[in-house]
Amino acid sequence: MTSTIRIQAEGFEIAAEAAALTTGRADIGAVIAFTGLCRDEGGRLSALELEHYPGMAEAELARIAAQAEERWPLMGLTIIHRFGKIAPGEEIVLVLTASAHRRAAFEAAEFLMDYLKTHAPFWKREHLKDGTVGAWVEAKSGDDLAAERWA
Amino acid sequence: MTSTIRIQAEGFEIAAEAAALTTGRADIGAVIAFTGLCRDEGGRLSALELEHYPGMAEAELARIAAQAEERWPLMGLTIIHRFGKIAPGEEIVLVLTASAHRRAAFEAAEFLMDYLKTHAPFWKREHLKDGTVGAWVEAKSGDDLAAERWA
Amino acid sequence: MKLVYFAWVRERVGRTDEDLDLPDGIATVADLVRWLKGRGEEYAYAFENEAIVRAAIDHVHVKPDAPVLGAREIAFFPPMTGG
Amino acid sequence: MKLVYFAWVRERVGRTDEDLDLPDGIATVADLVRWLKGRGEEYAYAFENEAIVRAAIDHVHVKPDAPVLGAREIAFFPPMTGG
Repeated sequence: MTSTIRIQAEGFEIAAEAAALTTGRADIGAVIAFTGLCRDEGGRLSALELEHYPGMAEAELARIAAQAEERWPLMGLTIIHRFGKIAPGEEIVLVLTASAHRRAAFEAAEFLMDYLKTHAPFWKREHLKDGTVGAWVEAKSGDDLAAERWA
Repeated sequence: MTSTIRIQAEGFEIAAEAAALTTGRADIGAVIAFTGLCRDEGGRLSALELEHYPGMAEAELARIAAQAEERWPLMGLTIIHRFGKIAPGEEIVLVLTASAHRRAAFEAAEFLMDYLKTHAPFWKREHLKDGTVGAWVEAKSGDDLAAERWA
Repeated sequence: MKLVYFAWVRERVGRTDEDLDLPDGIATVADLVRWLKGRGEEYAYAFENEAIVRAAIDHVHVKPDAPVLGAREIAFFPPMTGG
Repeated sequence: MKLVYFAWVRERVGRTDEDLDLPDGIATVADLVRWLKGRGEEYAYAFENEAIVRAAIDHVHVKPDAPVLGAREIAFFPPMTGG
Protein backbone atom coordinates (compact mmCIF):
# COMPACT_ATOMS: atom_id res chain seq x y z
CA MET A 1 0.00 0.00 0.00
CA THR A 2 1.18 3.50 -0.87
CA SER A 3 1.07 5.48 2.35
CA THR A 4 2.26 9.09 2.62
CA ILE A 5 2.23 11.23 5.75
CA ARG A 6 3.58 14.76 5.76
CA ILE A 7 3.49 17.62 8.23
CA GLN A 8 4.56 20.84 6.59
CA ALA A 9 4.19 24.62 6.54
CA GLU A 10 3.75 24.77 2.75
CA GLY A 11 0.55 24.18 0.82
CA PHE A 12 -0.12 21.09 -1.28
CA GLU A 13 -1.43 20.13 -4.72
CA ILE A 14 -4.40 17.75 -4.54
CA ALA A 15 -4.03 16.66 -8.17
CA ALA A 16 -0.35 15.74 -7.76
CA GLU A 17 -1.03 13.85 -4.53
CA ALA A 18 -3.94 11.95 -6.11
CA ALA A 19 -1.84 11.12 -9.18
CA ALA A 20 0.90 9.76 -6.91
CA LEU A 21 -1.62 7.22 -5.56
CA THR A 22 -3.23 6.15 -8.81
CA THR A 23 -0.73 6.54 -11.65
CA GLY A 24 0.35 3.29 -13.27
CA ARG A 25 -2.25 1.06 -11.68
CA ALA A 26 -5.68 -0.13 -12.78
CA ASP A 27 -7.07 -1.80 -9.66
CA ILE A 28 -8.29 1.36 -7.92
CA GLY A 29 -11.98 2.13 -8.43
CA ALA A 30 -12.52 4.98 -5.98
CA VAL A 31 -10.45 7.87 -4.66
CA ILE A 32 -11.68 10.26 -1.98
CA ALA A 33 -9.89 13.57 -1.48
CA PHE A 34 -10.92 15.47 1.65
CA THR A 35 -9.62 19.03 1.89
CA GLY A 36 -10.05 21.04 5.09
CA LEU A 37 -9.93 24.80 4.54
CA CYS A 38 -9.47 27.81 6.81
CA ARG A 39 -12.76 29.74 7.23
CA ASP A 40 -12.84 33.45 8.08
CA GLU A 41 -15.82 32.92 10.46
CA GLY A 42 -17.99 35.62 8.95
CA GLY A 43 -15.06 37.94 8.22
CA ARG A 44 -13.79 37.90 11.82
CA LEU A 45 -10.48 36.09 11.19
CA SER A 46 -7.33 37.19 9.40
CA ALA A 47 -5.70 33.79 9.93
CA LEU A 48 -5.59 30.59 11.92
CA GLU A 49 -2.27 29.68 13.51
CA LEU A 50 -1.59 25.99 13.91
CA GLU A 51 0.80 24.81 16.60
CA HIS A 52 1.84 21.16 16.61
CA TYR A 53 3.97 18.75 18.60
CA PRO A 54 6.83 17.77 16.25
CA GLY A 55 7.67 14.10 16.50
CA MET A 56 4.42 13.11 18.14
CA ALA A 57 2.31 14.57 15.30
CA GLU A 58 4.10 12.34 12.75
CA ALA A 59 3.89 9.31 15.05
CA GLU A 60 0.20 9.84 15.78
CA LEU A 61 -0.75 10.28 12.12
CA ALA A 62 1.18 7.10 11.32
CA ARG A 63 -0.76 5.24 14.05
CA ILE A 64 -4.09 6.57 12.75
CA ALA A 65 -3.13 5.62 9.17
CA ALA A 66 -2.14 2.10 10.29
CA GLN A 67 -5.52 1.65 11.96
CA ALA A 68 -7.30 2.68 8.76
CA GLU A 69 -5.19 0.26 6.70
CA GLU A 70 -6.03 -2.55 9.09
CA ARG A 71 -9.73 -1.81 8.98
CA TRP A 72 -10.37 -1.17 5.28
CA PRO A 73 -8.93 -2.73 2.09
CA LEU A 74 -7.10 0.43 1.04
CA MET A 75 -4.76 0.68 -1.94
CA GLY A 76 -3.40 4.08 -1.02
CA LEU A 77 -3.62 6.66 1.73
CA THR A 78 -2.21 10.17 2.07
CA ILE A 79 -2.39 12.57 5.00
CA ILE A 80 -0.86 16.05 4.74
CA HIS A 81 -1.35 18.44 7.65
CA ARG A 82 -0.04 22.00 7.59
CA PHE A 83 1.17 24.07 10.53
CA GLY A 84 1.92 27.77 10.98
CA LYS A 85 -0.24 30.71 9.94
CA ILE A 86 -2.92 29.90 7.40
CA ALA A 87 -5.11 32.53 5.73
CA PRO A 88 -8.87 32.12 5.17
CA GLY A 89 -9.54 30.16 2.00
CA GLU A 90 -6.25 28.26 2.24
CA GLU A 91 -5.96 24.51 2.80
CA ILE A 92 -5.14 23.11 6.26
CA VAL A 93 -5.35 19.38 5.73
CA LEU A 94 -5.60 16.81 2.94
CA VAL A 95 -6.73 13.21 3.37
CA LEU A 96 -6.72 10.89 0.37
CA THR A 97 -7.97 7.30 0.36
CA ALA A 98 -7.97 4.88 -2.56
CA SER A 99 -9.73 1.52 -2.76
CA ALA A 100 -11.31 -0.85 -5.27
CA HIS A 101 -14.79 0.26 -4.16
CA ARG A 102 -16.25 3.50 -2.90
CA ARG A 103 -17.59 2.41 0.49
CA ALA A 104 -14.15 1.56 1.91
CA ALA A 105 -12.66 4.79 0.57
CA PHE A 106 -15.48 6.91 2.03
CA GLU A 107 -15.44 5.21 5.44
CA ALA A 108 -11.66 5.31 5.77
CA ALA A 109 -11.56 9.02 4.87
CA GLU A 110 -14.24 9.83 7.46
CA PHE A 111 -12.46 7.72 10.07
CA LEU A 112 -9.12 9.43 9.35
CA MET A 113 -10.65 12.91 9.67
CA ASP A 114 -12.56 12.05 12.86
CA TYR A 115 -9.42 10.62 14.48
CA LEU A 116 -7.20 13.38 13.21
CA LYS A 117 -9.50 16.01 14.75
CA THR A 118 -9.43 14.35 18.17
CA HIS A 119 -6.05 12.54 18.36
CA ALA A 120 -3.47 14.43 16.27
CA PRO A 121 -1.50 16.92 18.40
CA PHE A 122 -2.37 20.16 16.61
CA TRP A 123 -3.89 23.28 18.19
CA LYS A 124 -5.49 26.21 16.40
CA ARG A 125 -5.58 29.79 17.57
CA GLU A 126 -7.38 32.66 15.95
CA HIS A 127 -5.80 35.80 14.56
CA LEU A 128 -8.39 38.55 14.22
CA LYS A 129 -8.94 41.08 11.46
CA ASP A 130 -8.30 43.92 13.94
CA GLY A 131 -4.70 42.76 14.31
CA THR A 132 -5.05 41.15 17.74
CA VAL A 133 -4.40 37.52 18.60
CA GLY A 134 -7.65 35.81 19.50
CA ALA A 135 -8.52 32.73 21.50
CA TRP A 136 -7.39 29.15 21.15
CA VAL A 137 -10.05 27.22 19.29
CA GLU A 138 -11.94 24.96 21.69
CA ALA A 139 -12.33 21.26 20.99
CA LYS A 140 -15.87 20.32 19.96
CA SER A 141 -17.71 17.57 21.81
CA GLY A 142 -19.24 16.69 18.42
CA ASP A 143 -15.77 15.71 17.20
CA ASP A 144 -15.32 13.37 20.18
CA LEU A 145 -18.69 11.78 19.47
CA ALA A 146 -17.75 11.41 15.79
CA ALA A 147 -14.51 9.63 16.72
CA GLU A 148 -16.36 7.35 19.16
CA ARG A 149 -18.49 5.99 16.29
CA TRP A 150 -15.45 3.99 15.17
CA ALA A 151 -14.55 2.52 18.57
CA MET B 1 -24.93 27.71 -4.37
CA THR B 2 -22.49 26.89 -7.16
CA SER B 3 -23.84 23.82 -8.92
CA THR B 4 -22.23 22.28 -11.99
CA ILE B 5 -23.44 19.21 -13.86
CA ARG B 6 -21.72 17.96 -16.97
CA ILE B 7 -21.98 14.83 -19.08
CA GLN B 8 -19.07 14.54 -21.44
CA ALA B 9 -16.76 12.20 -23.34
CA GLU B 10 -13.59 14.06 -22.30
CA GLY B 11 -11.72 13.69 -19.03
CA PHE B 12 -11.71 16.30 -16.28
CA GLU B 13 -9.26 18.10 -13.99
CA ILE B 14 -10.12 17.64 -10.30
CA ALA B 15 -7.99 20.60 -9.21
CA ALA B 16 -9.64 23.01 -11.65
CA GLU B 17 -13.12 21.83 -10.68
CA ALA B 18 -12.34 22.15 -6.96
CA ALA B 19 -10.88 25.63 -7.49
CA ALA B 20 -14.05 26.66 -9.31
CA LEU B 21 -16.02 25.88 -6.15
CA THR B 22 -13.73 27.47 -3.58
CA THR B 23 -11.80 30.34 -5.18
CA GLY B 24 -12.63 33.76 -3.80
CA ARG B 25 -14.60 32.59 -0.78
CA ALA B 26 -13.66 31.95 2.83
CA ASP B 27 -16.78 30.30 4.25
CA ILE B 28 -16.06 26.77 3.01
CA GLY B 29 -14.40 24.50 5.56
CA ALA B 30 -14.59 21.12 3.82
CA VAL B 31 -14.41 19.89 0.24
CA ILE B 32 -14.86 16.25 -0.76
CA ALA B 33 -13.75 15.10 -4.19
CA PHE B 34 -14.88 11.59 -5.12
CA THR B 35 -13.30 10.16 -8.26
CA GLY B 36 -14.56 6.91 -9.76
CA LEU B 37 -11.99 5.12 -11.91
CA CYS B 38 -12.14 2.34 -14.49
CA ARG B 39 -10.61 -0.90 -13.13
CA ASP B 40 -9.13 -3.58 -15.38
CA GLU B 41 -10.63 -6.37 -13.21
CA GLY B 42 -7.43 -8.29 -12.75
CA GLY B 43 -6.16 -7.52 -16.26
CA ARG B 44 -9.29 -8.84 -17.97
CA LEU B 45 -10.56 -5.53 -19.41
CA SER B 46 -9.20 -3.31 -22.15
CA ALA B 47 -11.94 -0.72 -21.57
CA LEU B 48 -15.38 0.01 -20.21
CA GLU B 49 -17.87 1.52 -22.63
CA LEU B 50 -20.49 3.79 -21.10
CA GLU B 51 -23.79 4.28 -22.86
CA HIS B 52 -26.14 6.95 -21.57
CA TYR B 53 -29.57 8.40 -22.27
CA PRO B 54 -28.93 11.96 -23.46
CA GLY B 55 -31.44 14.39 -22.06
CA MET B 56 -32.58 12.13 -19.26
CA ALA B 57 -29.04 11.77 -17.86
CA GLU B 58 -28.72 15.54 -17.44
CA ALA B 59 -32.24 15.81 -16.00
CA GLU B 60 -31.69 12.96 -13.54
CA LEU B 61 -28.34 14.30 -12.30
CA ALA B 62 -29.99 17.71 -11.81
CA ARG B 63 -32.77 16.07 -9.76
CA ILE B 64 -30.24 14.15 -7.63
CA ALA B 65 -28.20 17.34 -7.10
CA ALA B 66 -31.32 19.28 -6.08
CA GLN B 67 -32.15 16.61 -3.49
CA ALA B 68 -28.65 16.86 -2.02
CA GLU B 69 -28.88 20.66 -1.85
CA GLU B 70 -32.21 20.41 -0.05
CA ARG B 71 -30.89 17.91 2.46
CA TRP B 72 -27.46 19.33 3.37
CA PRO B 73 -26.17 22.90 3.80
CA LEU B 74 -23.91 22.78 0.74
CA MET B 75 -21.94 25.72 -0.62
CA GLY B 76 -21.01 24.02 -3.86
CA LEU B 77 -21.64 20.82 -5.78
CA THR B 78 -20.19 19.40 -8.99
CA ILE B 79 -21.06 16.22 -10.85
CA ILE B 80 -19.17 15.26 -14.01
CA HIS B 81 -19.98 11.90 -15.63
CA ARG B 82 -18.18 10.65 -18.71
CA PHE B 83 -19.55 8.45 -21.47
CA GLY B 84 -17.92 6.50 -24.30
CA LYS B 85 -14.92 4.17 -24.10
CA ILE B 86 -12.81 4.57 -20.99
CA ALA B 87 -9.50 2.77 -20.44
CA PRO B 88 -8.46 1.16 -17.13
CA GLY B 89 -6.96 3.76 -14.80
CA GLU B 90 -8.98 6.61 -16.35
CA GLU B 91 -11.64 8.60 -14.52
CA ILE B 92 -15.34 7.85 -15.06
CA VAL B 93 -17.05 10.18 -12.62
CA LEU B 94 -16.29 13.13 -10.36
CA VAL B 95 -18.46 14.29 -7.47
CA LEU B 96 -17.44 17.38 -5.50
CA THR B 97 -19.22 18.72 -2.44
CA ALA B 98 -18.33 21.82 -0.42
CA SER B 99 -19.72 22.85 2.96
CA ALA B 100 -18.77 24.75 6.11
CA HIS B 101 -18.23 21.46 7.98
CA ARG B 102 -17.03 18.04 7.00
CA ARG B 103 -20.03 15.90 7.96
CA ALA B 104 -22.40 17.55 5.46
CA ALA B 105 -19.81 17.34 2.67
CA PHE B 106 -19.12 13.63 3.36
CA GLU B 107 -22.78 12.65 3.62
CA ALA B 108 -23.82 14.59 0.52
CA ALA B 109 -21.00 13.06 -1.54
CA GLU B 110 -21.97 9.52 -0.44
CA PHE B 111 -25.64 10.23 -1.16
CA LEU B 112 -24.82 11.60 -4.62
CA MET B 113 -22.72 8.55 -5.50
CA ASP B 114 -25.30 6.07 -4.16
CA TYR B 115 -28.09 7.77 -6.15
CA LEU B 116 -25.99 8.18 -9.24
CA LYS B 117 -25.17 4.46 -9.27
CA THR B 118 -28.85 3.47 -9.07
CA HIS B 119 -30.77 6.34 -10.73
CA ALA B 120 -28.61 7.96 -13.42
CA PRO B 121 -29.29 6.41 -16.87
CA PHE B 122 -25.80 5.09 -17.67
CA TRP B 123 -24.90 1.53 -18.62
CA LYS B 124 -21.46 -0.05 -18.69
CA ARG B 125 -20.27 -2.82 -20.94
CA GLU B 126 -16.95 -4.56 -20.84
CA HIS B 127 -14.39 -4.64 -23.64
CA LEU B 128 -11.97 -7.50 -23.13
CA LYS B 129 -8.21 -7.67 -23.57
CA ASP B 130 -8.64 -10.39 -26.24
CA GLY B 131 -10.41 -7.84 -28.49
CA THR B 132 -13.95 -9.11 -27.99
CA VAL B 133 -16.87 -7.19 -26.57
CA GLY B 134 -17.85 -8.58 -23.21
CA ALA B 135 -21.01 -8.49 -21.13
CA TRP B 136 -23.07 -5.59 -19.90
CA VAL B 137 -22.13 -4.93 -16.29
CA GLU B 138 -24.91 -6.12 -14.00
CA ALA B 139 -26.42 -3.82 -11.40
CA LYS B 140 -25.40 -4.72 -7.85
CA SER B 141 -28.02 -5.28 -5.18
CA GLY B 142 -25.55 -3.68 -2.78
CA ASP B 143 -25.91 -0.42 -4.69
CA ASP B 144 -29.70 -0.54 -4.30
CA LEU B 145 -29.32 -1.14 -0.58
CA ALA B 146 -26.86 1.75 -0.34
CA ALA B 147 -29.33 4.09 -2.04
CA GLU B 148 -32.17 2.92 0.21
CA ARG B 149 -30.23 4.13 3.27
CA TRP B 150 -31.17 7.68 2.29
CA ALA B 151 -34.89 7.07 1.72
CA MET C 1 -45.44 8.00 -29.59
CA LYS C 2 -41.67 7.66 -29.58
CA LEU C 3 -40.10 4.64 -27.93
CA VAL C 4 -36.36 4.53 -27.15
CA TYR C 5 -34.23 1.60 -25.98
CA PHE C 6 -30.86 1.39 -24.24
CA ALA C 7 -28.09 -1.11 -23.51
CA TRP C 8 -29.14 -4.78 -23.81
CA VAL C 9 -32.81 -3.87 -24.22
CA ARG C 10 -31.76 -1.90 -27.33
CA GLU C 11 -29.66 -4.83 -28.57
CA ARG C 12 -32.48 -7.34 -28.11
CA VAL C 13 -35.14 -5.13 -29.70
CA GLY C 14 -32.65 -4.46 -32.52
CA ARG C 15 -33.22 -0.69 -32.73
CA THR C 16 -32.44 2.47 -30.83
CA ASP C 17 -35.89 4.05 -31.25
CA GLU C 18 -39.15 3.92 -33.17
CA ASP C 19 -42.39 5.84 -33.62
CA LEU C 20 -45.49 3.81 -32.91
CA ASP C 21 -49.23 4.45 -32.93
CA LEU C 22 -50.58 2.67 -29.89
CA PRO C 23 -53.89 0.87 -30.23
CA ASP C 24 -56.78 1.68 -27.89
CA GLY C 25 -56.74 0.06 -24.51
CA ILE C 26 -53.13 0.76 -23.59
CA ALA C 27 -53.39 2.78 -20.43
CA THR C 28 -50.18 2.02 -18.54
CA VAL C 29 -46.53 1.18 -19.12
CA ALA C 30 -47.34 -2.43 -18.19
CA ASP C 31 -50.06 -2.50 -20.90
CA LEU C 32 -47.53 -1.15 -23.40
CA VAL C 33 -44.98 -3.83 -22.50
CA ARG C 34 -47.61 -6.56 -22.88
CA TRP C 35 -48.58 -5.22 -26.31
CA LEU C 36 -44.93 -4.89 -27.43
CA LYS C 37 -44.24 -8.52 -26.42
CA GLY C 38 -46.94 -9.60 -28.89
CA ARG C 39 -45.31 -7.73 -31.73
CA GLY C 40 -42.43 -10.13 -32.32
CA GLU C 41 -39.74 -12.37 -30.90
CA GLU C 42 -37.26 -9.53 -30.44
CA TYR C 43 -39.66 -7.76 -28.07
CA ALA C 44 -40.58 -10.99 -26.29
CA TYR C 45 -36.86 -11.55 -25.72
CA ALA C 46 -36.15 -7.98 -24.56
CA PHE C 47 -39.02 -8.08 -22.06
CA GLU C 48 -38.80 -11.77 -21.11
CA ASN C 49 -38.11 -10.71 -17.53
CA GLU C 50 -40.51 -7.78 -17.21
CA ALA C 51 -39.57 -7.13 -13.61
CA ILE C 52 -36.02 -6.22 -14.54
CA VAL C 53 -36.63 -3.77 -17.41
CA ARG C 54 -36.97 -0.15 -16.23
CA ALA C 55 -39.04 2.56 -17.88
CA ALA C 56 -38.97 6.34 -18.09
CA ILE C 57 -41.61 8.68 -19.47
CA ASP C 58 -40.28 11.96 -20.81
CA HIS C 59 -36.98 11.52 -18.94
CA VAL C 60 -38.52 10.62 -15.57
CA HIS C 61 -38.31 7.13 -14.01
CA VAL C 62 -41.78 5.52 -13.74
CA LYS C 63 -43.31 2.32 -12.38
CA PRO C 64 -45.23 -0.18 -14.57
CA ASP C 65 -48.57 1.27 -13.45
CA ALA C 66 -47.71 4.77 -14.73
CA PRO C 67 -50.25 6.07 -17.31
CA VAL C 68 -48.88 6.57 -20.81
CA LEU C 69 -51.48 9.16 -21.83
CA GLY C 70 -49.78 12.35 -23.01
CA ALA C 71 -46.30 10.82 -23.06
CA ARG C 72 -44.04 12.06 -25.84
CA GLU C 73 -41.15 9.63 -25.29
CA ILE C 74 -41.10 6.34 -23.41
CA ALA C 75 -37.73 4.68 -22.72
CA PHE C 76 -36.95 1.10 -21.75
CA PHE C 77 -33.60 0.05 -20.30
CA PRO C 78 -31.85 -2.34 -17.88
CA PRO C 79 -31.03 -1.33 -14.28
CA MET C 80 -28.54 1.53 -14.35
CA THR C 81 -24.82 0.86 -13.82
CA GLY C 82 -23.32 4.33 -13.91
CA GLY C 83 -21.01 6.00 -11.45
CA MET D 1 13.00 14.02 32.78
CA LYS D 2 11.95 16.39 29.99
CA LEU D 3 8.57 18.06 30.20
CA VAL D 4 7.07 19.85 27.18
CA TYR D 5 3.99 22.07 26.98
CA PHE D 6 1.78 23.14 24.09
CA ALA D 7 -0.86 25.77 23.23
CA TRP D 8 -2.48 27.44 26.27
CA VAL D 9 -0.83 25.01 28.69
CA ARG D 10 2.52 26.31 27.37
CA GLU D 11 1.35 29.91 27.70
CA ARG D 12 0.16 29.44 31.27
CA VAL D 13 3.27 27.57 32.40
CA GLY D 14 5.34 30.23 30.64
CA ARG D 15 7.79 27.91 28.94
CA THR D 16 7.92 25.42 26.07
CA ASP D 17 9.91 22.76 27.93
CA GLU D 18 12.09 22.07 30.98
CA ASP D 19 14.25 19.33 32.48
CA LEU D 20 13.22 18.31 35.96
CA ASP D 21 14.43 15.77 38.52
CA LEU D 22 11.32 14.25 39.98
CA PRO D 23 11.26 13.55 43.71
CA ASP D 24 10.51 10.07 45.01
CA GLY D 25 6.90 9.03 45.25
CA ILE D 26 5.78 10.23 41.81
CA ALA D 27 4.49 7.06 40.17
CA THR D 28 1.88 8.28 37.69
CA VAL D 29 1.04 11.21 35.42
CA ALA D 30 -1.58 12.27 38.00
CA ASP D 31 1.11 12.29 40.73
CA LEU D 32 3.30 14.43 38.47
CA VAL D 33 0.50 16.94 37.86
CA ARG D 34 -0.20 17.19 41.61
CA TRP D 35 3.48 17.84 42.28
CA LEU D 36 3.75 20.42 39.47
CA LYS D 37 0.72 22.32 40.83
CA GLY D 38 2.63 22.79 44.09
CA ARG D 39 5.62 24.33 42.30
CA GLY D 40 4.05 27.71 41.59
CA GLU D 41 1.04 29.73 40.50
CA GLU D 42 1.77 29.27 36.80
CA TYR D 43 1.46 25.48 37.15
CA ALA D 44 -1.61 25.78 39.36
CA TYR D 45 -3.20 27.94 36.64
CA ALA D 46 -2.21 25.62 33.78
CA PHE D 47 -3.60 22.56 35.57
CA GLU D 48 -6.53 24.26 37.36
CA ASN D 49 -8.89 21.97 35.47
CA GLU D 50 -6.92 18.73 35.57
CA ALA D 51 -9.60 16.80 33.72
CA ILE D 52 -9.12 18.89 30.58
CA VAL D 53 -5.31 18.80 30.23
CA ARG D 54 -4.09 15.85 28.14
CA ALA D 55 -0.78 14.06 28.51
CA ALA D 56 1.54 12.04 26.28
CA ILE D 57 4.56 9.96 27.28
CA ASP D 58 7.23 9.64 24.60
CA HIS D 59 4.77 10.71 21.86
CA VAL D 60 1.93 8.39 22.91
CA HIS D 61 -1.36 9.59 24.45
CA VAL D 62 -1.74 8.36 28.04
CA LYS D 63 -4.32 8.53 30.85
CA PRO D 64 -3.61 10.10 34.27
CA ASP D 65 -2.92 6.68 35.81
CA ALA D 66 -0.08 5.93 33.36
CA PRO D 67 3.24 5.19 35.11
CA VAL D 68 6.00 7.75 34.51
CA LEU D 69 8.86 5.34 35.23
CA GLY D 70 11.26 5.19 32.29
CA ALA D 71 9.66 8.13 30.45
CA ARG D 72 12.07 10.34 28.52
CA GLU D 73 9.59 13.07 27.56
CA ILE D 74 6.20 13.88 29.06
CA ALA D 75 3.97 16.39 27.26
CA PHE D 76 0.96 18.33 28.54
CA PHE D 77 -1.49 20.04 26.21
CA PRO D 78 -5.17 21.02 25.74
CA PRO D 79 -7.61 18.83 23.77
CA MET D 80 -6.46 18.69 20.15
CA THR D 81 -8.08 20.92 17.51
CA GLY D 82 -6.34 19.88 14.30
CA GLY D 83 -7.86 18.82 11.01
